[in-house]
This record gives sequence, structure tokens and C-alpha cells, in this order.
Amino acid sequence: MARVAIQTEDFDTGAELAALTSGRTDIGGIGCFVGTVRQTAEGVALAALTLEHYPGMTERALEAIAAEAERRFPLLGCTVIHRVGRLDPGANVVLVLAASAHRQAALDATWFLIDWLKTKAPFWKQEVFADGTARWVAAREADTKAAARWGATQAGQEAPG
Amino acid sequence: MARVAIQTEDFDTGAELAALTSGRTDIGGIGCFVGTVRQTAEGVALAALTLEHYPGMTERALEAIAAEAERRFPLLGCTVIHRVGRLDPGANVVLVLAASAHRQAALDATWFLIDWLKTKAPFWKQEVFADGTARWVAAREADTKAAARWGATQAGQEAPG
Amino acid sequence: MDETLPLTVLYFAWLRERVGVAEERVAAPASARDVGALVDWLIGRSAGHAAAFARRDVVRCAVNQEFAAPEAALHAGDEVAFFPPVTGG
Amino acid sequence: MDETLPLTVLYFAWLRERVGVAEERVAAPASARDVGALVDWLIGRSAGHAAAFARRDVVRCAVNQEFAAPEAALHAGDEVAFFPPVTGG
Repeated sequence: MARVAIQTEDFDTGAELAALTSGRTDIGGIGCFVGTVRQTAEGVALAALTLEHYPGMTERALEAIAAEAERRFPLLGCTVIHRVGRLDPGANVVLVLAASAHRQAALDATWFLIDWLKTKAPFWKQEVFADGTARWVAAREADTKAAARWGATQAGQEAPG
Repeated sequence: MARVAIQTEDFDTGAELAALTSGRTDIGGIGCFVGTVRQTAEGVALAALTLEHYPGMTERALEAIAAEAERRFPLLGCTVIHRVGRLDPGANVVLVLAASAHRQAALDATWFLIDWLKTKAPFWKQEVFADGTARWVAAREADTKAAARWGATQAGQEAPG
Repeated sequence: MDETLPLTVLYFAWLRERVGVAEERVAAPASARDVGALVDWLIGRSAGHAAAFARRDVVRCAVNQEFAAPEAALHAGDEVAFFPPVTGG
Repeated sequence: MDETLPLTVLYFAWLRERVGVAEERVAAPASARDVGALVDWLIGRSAGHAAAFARRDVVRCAVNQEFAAPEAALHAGDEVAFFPPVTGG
């Protein structure tokens, strides 16, 4: 039921919403989150963000995360799209959509999907600066905590290698 | 900073998102909620939903709710659009958008806006059935509880008349 | 001294249906100095008004487009609206 | 009995940069029967490998595209990936 995609090109949130909901009359609410590239990383201006991923595993991880959301919440559909490659400031990075009969489940699932995606899907961000230097973004403790509030993992757990 | 609208015509979520974010590089996340008309009300098929409102007060209430969201969360913009009149099953009813540097504030504010809108903005829903009968929707205790978790009101409080 | 309080009274949703009008201009007695007292007086105007306010605890009020409690004071020229709990969103 | 374990090893992000390759096919010794033992052996392959695994506690692993702990068993033909904590979204 979930639509999952990893792509270099931009996504069209309006078109994705329409694809998720058109012709349906059982949906009462759709939660949505769009993540975008901010110009500034800790006070330093970004030239771009480069997103690397693990082809094959990333698709599996996103499908497992979406399946877990469908197991936990009474969803009538969900969409997860993540871009990879070089992204300019202001560009879209990630789209999450979750549809349900009621707003509570739609918004809970949206939040769950983005929290888990941030900590369980194999993407790595690199910040590229105006002088050509680059820096890999460190994982944020706050993201780990945000994911942890959803409890035990079913869609794969990270452990030190 | 907030855009607030009450209208009979449909809204275009993609266009509203673009209007909120285009040309900006300070936004890191946009939370969104779209409410739609469900076909079924407690097992009975709906022909339509009719939405009545209080012209003048509704605009003021939505502006006050948006201002309260901007006071509580570090927002970089928000949009609240609510339709009125006769709406068919599947139709859009309400759109909430909230943009921030980080996802936590964007999603918190989205949730806050829809919770407060549901309990503090003067709209009334009437369900119209296939046989021509109609029934005013009763306020839901769950909505009052959802709004109450955000604490004391600043944008007007309902009290028995 | 003026013995009456000129007010615009609005009704929405099922209150409008029971009263039979969406809006009326009334000259309330000077005793109707707050929302609760105005309701006491409106109930006597017609069977429809009485039906609209039969369960006063579920009726909500706004004075000049701000939510108002039963003890909210009224002044000449005020716009007073009565309606059920809101159900938008 | 085969004395070696044929594996495909992948590196991502700064691990890839330190090792110098994104992918290598290795014939690990039979002693490399779990992820932790494989890392012990990989560290000896080059200064780049040693640098990549200098802080083993921050390195994450997947075996056949599923997250795996240091004690996860390895089998001939496995795809073993090493990478930093993920930072998507």
C-alpha cells in the first residue's frame, strides 16, 4: 500500500497528495512533512548538500519503515520519497505523507515515519561549503531520542560494528 | 506572517506550499495537515457536508490561532485555509501548513493549529444524507481533550452561554 | 435615561433553525446587562427562542466576535452571537 | 574444507573515503566468522582500513542489507557494509 521512492529529481507534493487520495472517500485526514535544505549549518553558509545512500538496502529500509507505520497506525496509505545526490539550499529533500480516517493517526504516523527514517534508513548527508570543502554531517542525539520515543524497533536496528 | 483564508472554492496544497517556501533557504521542514470529507458518518453514507461559519469572527479567530502558534513555536510562516458551503465526499475541507528551521517545531505547530482550529474557530458541520435529511455534527469530547493538552487558551475561550 | 439596550443578535447552526432567523435587532430591557440576563429575556420572545435555549449549557456565545461567558457585560450596539460548540476542521 | 570466506565488503560516506574504495571482494580467513572478527582482519589490510575503523564504536554494519551487530555471523557470499550512523531525512 505504501509508495516508497529514492530519486535524484525533485518531487511534486501536490501530485503525490493527489495520487494518494484521488477517488477515495474513506480518508478523513492526511499528514505531511516536507524536509528542505537550509542555507546555514551552524552559522556557516552551505553551497549544497550531497546525499549518499546504500542502493538496495535503502529501498528495503524505507519499505520496512512504511510497513511498520501501517502496522502501528490505521493508515489508508502512505508515501515516502527521499532525494539523493547534490541538492541546493531551498531544495526538497524528503516527503512523508500518511492518510487515515482521522487526524490523530495521520499526524502520529507522519511523525513516526520521519523519526524512524532519520535514524534507520541508510542515507548520509555531506555539507559542501562555498570554498569547496565538505564535511559529513554527524548523527544528532536529538534524532536518536526522537526515534526512541516510538519504542522497540521492528524495521532493523543499528548497532556498533 | 500567517496566511489565513475562508473560501468556498477548493485549495491547491502544492501551490500553497510553494507560496510559503519559494525563494527561502532558512526553512528546514514544513508540516502539513489536509482534512477531507469522509463518505461515512458512523456507518451511514453521506451525500455531502455543509459547513456554516460566522463571517468576520471566523477570520479573527483563525488569525488569533495562527498568531498564538507563532508565539509558541519558532515558525517561519504558516497557512490556514478552511472551506465553507457544500462539500462532497472526498473534498478538501481544511489545510494547515507550518514552516520552521526544524521538523519538531513544524510538526508541533501543525498539530497545535488543527487542534485549536477544531475547538476555537466558529465553524459548524452539517451532515446531509442521501434521503435529503440533515444532522448537525455534535462536538467531540476527543477534540476538546486534544486541544486541552496545549494548555491555557489565548485565542478566545468557549464558555456556556 | 434610555430604558432599552439596542443589540444585534445572531444565531448559527441549529440555534438559527430553531429561532427561525439568522439575525435580529432587538431592544432588550435595561435589565439585560449581561449575556445570561439577555438569554433569560430572549427565551420569552417566542417558542422558537425557548427551544433554541432549552439546553443553555450547550449554547456558546460571542460578544463583538469574541467568545464570551454568561457573565460578560453587554453595551448598546453590541453584536451578540449564539451557537452550538464549534465543529470545524 | 575451504580455508577462506569470500565476501563483498561495501563502505559508505567517510568510511569509503578513508578506505579509498566503495567496494571490495575479499577472501577473509575462516576465523572471520562474525562481523567483529572481520573488522579485526580488515584493519590489517591497509592504513586506510585502520583509519576507517579507528573508532569502531561509531561504525555501523549491515549484513545482506540488514543492520547487524558485531556478533552477527558471516557466511560465504555475504554482502557486508560499513558506514557511519545514518543522517538522512
